[in-house]
Order: sequence, then structure tokens, then C-alpha cells
Amino acid sequence: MVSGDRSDSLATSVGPLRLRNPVLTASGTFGYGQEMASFFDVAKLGGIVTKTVTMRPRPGNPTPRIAETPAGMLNSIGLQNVGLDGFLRDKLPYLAALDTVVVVSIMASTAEEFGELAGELRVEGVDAIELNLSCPNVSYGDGGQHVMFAHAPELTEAAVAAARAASDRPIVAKLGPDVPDIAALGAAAQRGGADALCVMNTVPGMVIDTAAKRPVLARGSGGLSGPAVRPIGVRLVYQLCAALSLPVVGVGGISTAEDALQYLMAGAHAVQVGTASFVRPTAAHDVLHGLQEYLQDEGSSVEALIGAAQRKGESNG
Amino acid sequence: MVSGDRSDSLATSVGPLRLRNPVLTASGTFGYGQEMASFFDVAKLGGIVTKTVTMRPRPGNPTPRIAETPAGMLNSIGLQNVGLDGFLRDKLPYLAALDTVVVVSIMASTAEEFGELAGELRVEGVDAIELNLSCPNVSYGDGGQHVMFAHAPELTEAAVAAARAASDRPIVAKLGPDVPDIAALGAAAQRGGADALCVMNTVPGMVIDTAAKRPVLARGSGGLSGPAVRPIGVRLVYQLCAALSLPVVGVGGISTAEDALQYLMAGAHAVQVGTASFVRPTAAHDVLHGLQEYLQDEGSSVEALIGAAQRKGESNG
Amino acid sequence: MSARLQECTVAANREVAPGHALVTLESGIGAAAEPGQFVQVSLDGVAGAFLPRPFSFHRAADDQFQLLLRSVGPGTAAIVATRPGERLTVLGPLGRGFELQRAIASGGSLTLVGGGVGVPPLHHVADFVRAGGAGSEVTGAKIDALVGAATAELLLAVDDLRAIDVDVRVSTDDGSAGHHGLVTELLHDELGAAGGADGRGRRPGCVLACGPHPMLRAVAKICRHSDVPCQVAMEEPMACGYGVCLGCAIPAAAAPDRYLLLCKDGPVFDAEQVAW
Amino acid sequence: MSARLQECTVAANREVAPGHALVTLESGIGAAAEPGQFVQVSLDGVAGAFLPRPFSFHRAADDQFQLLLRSVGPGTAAIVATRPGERLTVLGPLGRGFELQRAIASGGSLTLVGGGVGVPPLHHVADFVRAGGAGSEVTGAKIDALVGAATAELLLAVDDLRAIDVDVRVSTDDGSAGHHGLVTELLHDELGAAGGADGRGRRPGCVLACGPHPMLRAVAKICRHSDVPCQVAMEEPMACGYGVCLGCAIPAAAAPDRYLLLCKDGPVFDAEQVAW
Ligand SMILES: Cc1cc2nc3c(=O)[nH]c(=O)nc-3n(C[C@H](O)[C@H](O)[C@H](O)COP(=O)(O)OP(=O)(O)OC[C@H]3O[C@@H](n4cnc5c(N)ncnc54)[C@H](O)[C@@H]3O)c2cc1C
Ligand SMILES: Cc1cc2nc3c(=O)[nH]c(=O)nc-3n(C[C@H](O)[C@H](O)[C@H](O)COP(=O)(O)OP(=O)(O)OC[C@H]3O[C@@H](n4cnc5c(N)ncnc54)[C@H](O)[C@@H]3O)c2cc1C
Ligand SMILES: Cc1cc2nc3c(=O)[nH]c(=O)nc-3n(C[C@H](O)[C@H](O)[C@H](O)COP(=O)(O)O)c2cc1C
Ligand SMILES: Cc1cc2nc3c(=O)[nH]c(=O)nc-3n(C[C@H](O)[C@H](O)[C@H](O)COP(=O)(O)O)c2cc1C
Ligand code: FES
Ligand code: FES
Repeated sequence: MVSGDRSDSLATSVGPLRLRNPVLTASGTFGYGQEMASFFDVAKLGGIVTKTVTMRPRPGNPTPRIAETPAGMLNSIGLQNVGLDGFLRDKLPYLAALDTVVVVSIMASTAEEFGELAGELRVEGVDAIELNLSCPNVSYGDGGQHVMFAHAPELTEAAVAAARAASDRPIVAKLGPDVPDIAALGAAAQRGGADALCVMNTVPGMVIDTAAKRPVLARGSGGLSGPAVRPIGVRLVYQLCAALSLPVVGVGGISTAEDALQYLMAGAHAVQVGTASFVRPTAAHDVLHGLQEYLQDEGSSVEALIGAAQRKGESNG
Repeated sequence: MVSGDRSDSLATSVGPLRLRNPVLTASGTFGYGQEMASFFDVAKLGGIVTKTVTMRPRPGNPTPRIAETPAGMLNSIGLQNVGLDGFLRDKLPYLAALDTVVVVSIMASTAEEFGELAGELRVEGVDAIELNLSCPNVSYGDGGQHVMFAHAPELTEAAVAAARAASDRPIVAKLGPDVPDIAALGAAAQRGGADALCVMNTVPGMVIDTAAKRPVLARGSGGLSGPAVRPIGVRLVYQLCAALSLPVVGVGGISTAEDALQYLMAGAHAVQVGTASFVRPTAAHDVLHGLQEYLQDEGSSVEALIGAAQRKGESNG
Repeated sequence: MSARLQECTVAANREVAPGHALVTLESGIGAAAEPGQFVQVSLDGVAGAFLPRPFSFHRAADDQFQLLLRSVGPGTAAIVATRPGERLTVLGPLGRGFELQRAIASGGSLTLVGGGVGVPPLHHVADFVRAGGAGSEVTGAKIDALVGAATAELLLAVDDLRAIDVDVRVSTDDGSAGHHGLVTELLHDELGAAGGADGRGRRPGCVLACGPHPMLRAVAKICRHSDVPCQVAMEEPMACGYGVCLGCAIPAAAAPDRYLLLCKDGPVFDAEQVAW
Repeated sequence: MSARLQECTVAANREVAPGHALVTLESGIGAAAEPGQFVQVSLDGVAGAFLPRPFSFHRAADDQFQLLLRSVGPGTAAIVATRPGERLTVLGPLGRGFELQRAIASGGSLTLVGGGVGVPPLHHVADFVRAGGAGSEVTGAKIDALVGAATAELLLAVDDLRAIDVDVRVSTDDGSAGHHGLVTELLHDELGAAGGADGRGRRPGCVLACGPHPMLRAVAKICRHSDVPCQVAMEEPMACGYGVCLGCAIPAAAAPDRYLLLCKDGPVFDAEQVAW
């Protein structure tokens, strides 16, 4: 609990997942929780989403992996992670002991592998699974096919369905921004059996080092995140919530309570704080604190704010 | 000519269109040229792209139409314009008299109408046609169908083909960012007979006024532009140039010569300066001036820089 | 009279009310400025202030002009924090100001109605008229000002106005000075509660107003009711400030889907032009 | 010893070379700082400096620490422009510093090799050792420093080093002071051109270096050739600075596709750990 009497005004739920407050951390920006414990009591958050875990450990992409951009950054980490076994052995015990919701992000190169991973994560301490269907920094498909799950409704549906079949945990499908019709992807995830959607992953981008005449990132392009992309995320959440009944978790450029309110009012049931933690390691805590103050001042609740900005009856034509 | 001996080092071409330098203005950000003449000699630019012209005058969207965002802005102008007749009567004469390339941007709700407009613009003073296939701020289709031309390869191809058939002018197809595979759209434009591509239009986005609990823009969502989106534009140009032979004009977040160099090195044959003109009305002039200085210092030329950052032989996997 | 883009040196900057600064800039931009016109201040290096910020002239001379501004966000905070010697990039003068000839030609006195940081363009009007800018024959015209603010300490430029022979009445939301209530109530009172009839034997030739939108709407309504000409200086989010982005649209009274451009057709409009 | 996020007041800020400032911050963050560790300075309000900027400690005491920095872009320019009394948000101490115990235990003197703004962490080493921070038995250890810069006026902290009994030799790219050439040439000379043999009868127990990547690569090579232990303080674009973003990867010598994290495993590495 965050403290104070009105803390239940912060409560929210993402499908079957009940959260004491709507502030989670975004995958890949909060490690496995433990790294952040020296900055604040991470168990106060609504939940923690882990760095994406893959079946086998991944070394990640060559370096440089980071470039700054106006009001944002590019990354091409390439899902460097300890792998499933390493996660279960070295990372999960700490998370499991925390009194907050633990969401494990997973990524695979085939739908079957998503199912396998989800199955292996039916263990104590894992409260939900987030499917990273939209990482722009890796190659897809066993045969080197370069299609992102979240670029194709049928791939999205298949990946979600495989995870759904293998796990009794709530399944959150994480989508990306670079599609013409986000609702079609959301609907595909819904057909696959997703309990919720998470929007958005980073936006593919590139910075060129004009002195060296090559891309700054060793891999060429990377994923854009931070305040620069916030309007894109808010729009996607708004579109999804207008089109579908599935609960949505909003992420992209949130660094203040005000930013989180934009997402909630657009229709998100919860939010994730990502890049902002790099600028200020207490960012997620600060967002939560600011939300709490706002709700106290307004005498309102998170549940009452969700979707408040969805204009009913007006077409967006 | 910009001045000096080395001004030919600035020369470039976009397909059949020869430009004395690679700096154009972006549609909708430079009026019809005349408005800017008090700030600098606009004829020095490589070219001027007009505000998008439609068959009939359009009043534009309700207000507010503008919202600021981190390192960028949203707009939902809604193609307010004087219409074809007004353009030909009141705007073109000024432009036609300028000693620079005049590109008329057009937009229509059907492929046939694109053809009609392109046909009407076979007049003195019009050097090229840019097809705005990607404005996020209007509704598409006669029957109220909500599909953007640049979201569907077959619509893109049809619109380009109609314009191609009706006009002998170079045809530039302007695409948007929110597609998974920009090369598929570029290829469709190429099949339709486009001479060049222009990338990118604004990125759909939204800002919510949390005090009023509604979107800031009257229309809900708008188009994101400015430095915030530059990495997205550079990435799209890079991808297109890696995949296709068609020349590309790069636009998105350019406000300095350094930014323009990023686009050129990514493979663009020319660039357009948009939102930066709102921050500094001399922005396009300053970009050109900076490029000129750079080329002098480096003893290089625009043509030598085009695509310099395309890494040959390395897969982007 | 066309706008210039110029780096201007801050000559002085002092706090005139809590959170309000009077900033003097060295520049010739103000030389041809008319009251109601404005400048765009670029704040390129300040995060959260990507677009330039518009401010009315508060006072303008050949080699200097003044802005009076309130710190409400990153852009205004950065300007308020400037120190003498620092430089700001400014574009101006922009827009159409008050039609003072017409206002004065219509006979009678001028009544200025300002709320909060709406005072600067009205101060410019008074200063300009007194200095003979509107024609020497009207330099001594009677000018009344109704100035409203949240509290007494936020009443702006009142002494300056009185010093140039403007008859000022004030209102505050909290009653800490003058009328306890809205500045529009003062206007209503001044123009006579009954409308056509004149409450105090005075009938301004024209009302010039600047302030928050609801205040301007009320002023326009009162003036129409009393059949007094009214010009309003409005606000609307802007990008370019010089007429090309088409962002600053204001619905016109003439037709619901026709728009005026705040930055080019305004920021001053005849109250009858605007769809309130 | 874990990092703290703190708003620190600028106590002093003076120019020590053209474009270089020595900034003193009031804070307890430096109390436990080890030479080679760094801080992240948040520059939230500065356009173009979205991510925090990393700086080595130049000097650290219980209630103050100093940064010595060069203005190269928007972030450093903003810090260089701060005035006493202003506040900066700082996170630190971060990373792993020099292993001074090991460096000194290996016997002999310390040789510091610094290029450009690589000097601060080395100054911190000398200051720390002299103050007894590495153990009072080594407080008087022999310390040599080789300091390189583009020109004489850009040689940093040389007087400060000499004042604490460090034997300093300098090099400049333009020959305006000391050796005309690279600082690595001084090192090569010092360790003996022939490698194993010792040119001047001295053989440092350990070389500690900080500077541009090519310089460090050359230092590592010279030390390996001479079989002298070497620790290097490196740079790499960073985001978080505390080990979660995985952005600051440095390829490890052990395996081409294994990475060290600059901010957590470094910024100081044993030269043998790094794939040069
Ligand atoms: C023609 C014109 C003349 C003006 N003259 C003055 C003046 O003389 N003195 C003065 O103090 N202010 C004046 N303003 C308002 C001033 O431009 C804004 O206060 C300023 O842009 C806010 O910038 P910011 O970065 O500090 O705050 P922001 O963070 O941009 O905004 C803070 C708050 O102010 C609101 N706001 C921002 N811009 C405007 C706007 N253009 N209109 C209405 N609300 C806005 C925002 O919605 C927000 O609530 C004028 C505005 C216009 C359009
Ligand atoms: C661990 C560490 C310790 C450092 N200690 C010091 C110090 O004590 N004193 C000092 O002056 N500087 C130090 N630096 C470098 C300093 O962080 C950069 O100069 C600063 O981040 C530049 O920020 P900017 O906004 O001014 O310039 P930017 O616009 O960010 O960059 C300007 C130029 O510097 C280069 N650059 C930026 N950041 C880095 C980086 N992290 N590594 C290498 N090149 C970079 C850019 O590529 C660009 O060419 C240190 C860096 C690291 C990683
Ligand atoms: C350095 C970095 C690493 C990331 N790693 C992952 C990841 O492993 N899995 C994932 O689903 N998203 C990852 N993301 C995306 C974030 O979770 C988030 O979707 C995105 O950054 C947008 O939010 P933000 O703007 O708040 O950062 C990463 C983002 C960054 C910046
Ligand atoms: C206010 C505004 C109006 C625009 N109007 C048009 C338009 O009429 N037609 C068009 O093709 N693009 C239009 N655009 C998009 C720009 O031409 C450009 O593609 C986009 O803004 C990205 O470039 P920038 O970041 O340099 O502004 C408009 C952009 C803005 C900001
Ligand atoms: S602000 Fe751009 S047209 Fe008015
Ligand atoms: S900078 Fe984030 S892990 Fe090193």
C-alpha cells in the first residue's frame, strides 16, 4: 500500500489482474526489480514487468546500443537477457518475495516457443505473462523470416493462442506502433485469448552520425522511446479503447503523473513507466506519488478516470 | 543560385526533376510561398512545395488545431485550402514567377479525383506534383470509408497511376510513417508510375488536456511533427533507399543542416523543411546555408553524400 | 511594417508582481509596432518550449520594447529568469492591432478592459495614444481602464496607467482591492445596467478588451447589449505566428465553418467578427 | 555505498581553461566515492540533453565534490553556465572505480596517464591517495602523471597535481608545452622503448589511464608489451548509469559476443578485460 486512507482510490484491474495501483514499470527499463531497490521500495508499485526473457540467454546486439534524440532515445539492446533458466534461478526468487504483482515479459521466435515459455512460467511468483510481440531490435522466425508478430494479425493471434493454451496466468499482448490499424492487431490478440493489451513498444528509428557517415547504433536502427513518442502512445491507447473491450496498459513517454493521467483518460487501465527511469531512477515512484496527490485533490479514483477523455457519440472523422 | 563558385556542388535531382539545391519546403508549412518572402529570398531554395490543394476549397477542422508536444507539435489543420480554382487564380501566378521549382501538393478522396486534379495542373509554372496520400487529418473515400491511400499498397498504386496517366509532370508520392513495411508502399507507388517518393507525413498522435478531460485538439487526434519524429523519418528513408531504386525526398524534423545531412546520408536525394519554419521562419534558408558551408569545408557535394550511410553488404537483421 | 527576426539583448528584467516580470528588450522591432500587435519569442534551448511563445507589446519605442508576462510554464519561466545582457530571439511585430482610428473616430472616450495578463496590450494602447501615436489631435482623449485580477497584488500596470492620465477602476476576485468580483461587472456597471441607458452619464466611444476567453465573451455581450463598439485581443494556441500553419483558427461569426486566423486577421478582432 | 539521487547546490563554478569549468557541488554524495566512480547529472529542463550526463569525480569530500568538465554540447554547456546557488539533480556515486589496493599492492609507483578531460578521475586518484583514502601506509606513494592535451592552455589540473607531490610530465598536440606529440609517446618512453627493459630505471607498479578510446587502446597495448598492469577508465554512451538499460555494453576480451557494462562493471576496467 502506498500509505494514507484513500489508497483504494488507486486500485485498478487489468482483466483478471488486480493491481493496488495503476503504475507498473516497462519491460527492459527496470531490470528484474532488484537493481532498483536501493532507490525506493519497489513493492509499492502496482507491478513490475521484467526485462524480456527468452528461452536461451542472449548476449544482445553489438555496441553502440544507445543514441539520444530530441526528448527521447533510441535503443538497440537486442533483448540481452539471462535466459529462462537464469531468470528462474537468479532473478525470480527476489521478485517472488515482493508484495506486488510480477509480470514476466517473454519473447520467442515462433508461436510454439511462446507456448513453451509460457508453460515453463507456471511457477510460484509469476502473476502474469506479457508477450513481447513487437521488439524492433531482433530478427524473427526460425528461417530468418523478418516479420514481427505484432505486424501481422495472424501471427499475433497464433502467438497469443499458444501462450493461452499453455498457461493459466493472465496474458498481456504487447503491441507496437507502426501499423495502420492498431485495432486489427488488438482484435487478433483478443481472438487468441489475450486478457489485456499493452501498447506501445518502441517506434523504429535511426540516427546517423554525420561525421562518421554511418548510423550511430551498430545495428543501424533501434527503438525510439521517451516523451517524444508519448502522443503516439496516447493515440494508440485511445484508438484501441474506442474499438475494443479488452483492457489496455498504456506505455510510452510517461515521466510524470500528468502523463499517466493522459493515458488513463485515454482509456488505459494501468500504465508503465519506461525510459523515464533512466532520467530519474525514482520516476515510477514519483508518478505514483503524483497520481495519489491528484486523486486526493480531486476526490476522484483511478477507476473513475479511466477513459474519461473518450468522446462518446462523436465520430473521429 | 545560392552564390559562390561551388554552388553546383549543391545540385541534385529527384528523378527527372533537377534541383539547384536539395532544400525544399514541406507542404503545409510554407503557405504558397508568398507569405515567406518577407523573411528571405524564397527563390534561392531548391524548390517550394505548396500547401495541399484539393478540388474544392476546404474550411479545415474545428479549433483548437495545434498542440505542443515534447520537441514537436500536433496539428489537425484538416487541409484548409483555397481549392484548385483559388490556387490557380490567386496563388500560382506568384509561384510561377519565382525562379525555383514549384511542386504542387494535391489530395483527393478517390484515385480518379487525383487524376482529375493532376490533369488540371498541367499548366505553366507547375514543375511537379506531390500526391498527399497520407494526411492523417481527413476522412477518406466517397462512401466515408476510412482508409488512407498510403495505408494500402493497392490504393497507393491506383492513385499514383491515375495521376501518372493524367500528367506529364514528375509525380512524387508522399507516404506516411505508420506502416509495418514502408518498402511495400514505395514499391506500389513505383508500380503506379511515381518518379519519386516523399517520406514522411506526420505521425498520428494525441495529447489529452487532463484538466478538461478531453483531447486538446478539437478533432481528437492530429499529426505529430518536428524534431521528436526525426529518427522515424531517417529510418524510413534508409529503409526505402535500401529496398528501392526510386529517389526519395526526406522530410520530418529537419531544422539544421546537420539534420538534413542525416537524411541525405540515409539516401534521400533532397529534403523538405517543415515545422522548423514555425520556430524560425528562416529555417529552410538556414539549412541551405549550413549545407553550403559544410560542403565547402568538406570539399564534397550533395550527390557524393547521398546514401553515404547505407551500409553495403551488412544485413540489418 | 513587416515582421523581423532578431536577436535582442535583455536590457532590464524586474519582478512587478509575484511571478510577473517586466522585460525590456533592446531592439528596433517595436519601432513600428501598433498596440495589440505581438512578438514571438523563440525558446529553442528550453525543454518543453518547442514552439515560440507569443506576447503582446506592453510598451514600444524606437530602440526598445517591453513585455509584461506571467510565469505559467517552461517558456515564460525561462524568460522571467533571463538576466540583463542575455539574448532572446524575437520575431515581430506580428498580427493586426487595435483599430484606434476607428475606435476614436466613433467619438467619446476609450474604455480599456483588462483581466490578468491581458493588461499589456491595453497599456500599450494608452501609452501610444498619449505619445501621439494615434494622431496628435487625440493625444489627450479620455481613457478609462477597468483592470481585474485575482488579488490586489496581481493588479498590473495600474500606477503606470494612472501616471499617464488614465482613469482606472479595479476589481479583484477576492475583494482585496476595488470591486469584489469580476471586471466585467465593472463594465456592466459603467455601461449602465439597463443597456441602452447610460448609468453614469458616460458612454465610451469604444471598448477595447483583453483577457481570458470567458471574460472577452462577456465583454462582447455587454457591449452588444449596450450598442457600444468593441474590439477584443484574443488568444489561441499558435505555431508560426505569421499566417502559414493555419493552426490559430477562430470560428467567424459570418459562417460557422469559416475561420479567422488569430495571428494574421487578429489577435484583435471586432467583437462582431467572432463566433462566441 | 549505494547511489543516491540528490538535488545539489552549486557552491562555486569557475573557468579553469577555455571552455572548461571546475564546478563545486554541496552534497554528501562524494563522501563514499572512490576514484574512477562517476555521477549522472540530470538536465531535464535543457533541450537536447534528455538523458543525464555522466562525469567523473575530480575531487570528493564529505560535504562537497567537484566536477571538471569541458563544454562540448547542450548538457555540458548548461552545467558550465550554472551560477552559485543554482541546483542540479545528481545521482551517484556510480560504477566501479580504480582498484587502488591492487594497483598499489603490485608494488612500485603509480603512473597516471590522462588525455583531455580524462584528467578528473586521475586527479581524484592522487588526491585520494595523498589524503590516506587508499590506506595510510601508501599515502606517500610515488605518483607520476603524464598529462596530454591539444594545447598548453588545455592542460588540466597540472598545478594541482604538482601541489600534492605528483611528478607531472606533459605533452601537447601542437608542442605549445612539454613533449610535442601524444601522451602515449611519453608513456612509451617512460616504460622503455624496448618493452621489458626500463628506459629510466623506473617501473611503475600500475598504470591508470583515462582519455579518448584510441588513447586507451594505445596505453593498453604499451602496458601489455611492457608487462605492466593497467587499469583504464572508459566512456560509452549511457542511458541509466546504474545497470538496467544494458545500453553501455563494452565487448569483453573473454568472448567476442559477451559484453561488460560500462556503468556497472566499469567505467574502470583492467585493460585485459576489454576487447580492444
Ligand atoms: C497574441 C498573444 C499575446 C499574449 N500576450 C501575453 C502577454 O503580454 N503576457 C503574458 O504573460 N502572456 C501573454 N500571452 C500568453 C502567453 O503566450 C502564454 O502564457 C505562454 O505562451 C505560455 O508559455 P509557457 O511555456 O510558459 O507555458 P505552457 O506550458 O505553454 O502553458 C501553460 C499554461 O498556459 C496555457 N497557454 C499556453 N499558451 C497559451 C495561449 N497562447 N493562449 C492561452 N493559453 C495558453 C496552457 O494551456 C497551459 O495551461 C499571449 C498569448 C497570445 C496568443
Ligand atoms: C563515465 C564517464 C565519465 C566522464 N567524465 C567526464 C568528466 O569528468 N569531464 C568531462 O568533461 N566529461 C566527462 N565525460 C564525458 C561527458 O559525459 C560528455 O562530454 C557529455 O555527456 C556531453 O554532453 P553534452 O550534452 O554537452 O554533449 P552532447 O551533445 O551529448 O555530445 C557532444 C559530443 O560529445 C560526444 N559524447 C557525448 N557523450 C559522450 C560519452 N558518454 N562518451 C563519449 N563521447 C560522448 C558526442 O558524441 C558528441 O560528439 C564522461 C563520460 C563518461 C561516460
Ligand atoms: C533500453 C530499453 C530496453 C527495452 N527493452 C524491452 C524489452 O526487453 N521488452 C519489451 O517488451 N520492451 C522493451 N523496451 C520498451 C519499453 O518497455 C517501452 O515499451 C518503451 O520504451 C516505451 O515506453 P517509454 O517511452 O516509457 O520508455 C525497452 C525500452 C528501452 C528504452
Ligand atoms: C501545420 C502543418 C500542416 C501540414 N499540412 C500538410 C499538407 O497540407 N500536406 C502535406 O502533405 N503535409 C502537410 N504537413 C506535413 C508536413 O509537410 C511534413 O510532412 C511533416 O510535418 C513532417 O515534417 P516536419 O517535422 O519537418 O514538419 C503539415 C504539417 C504541419 C505541421
Ligand atoms: S499561428 Fe500559424 S497561421 Fe496563425
Ligand atoms: S547505462 Fe544503463 S546499463 Fe549502463
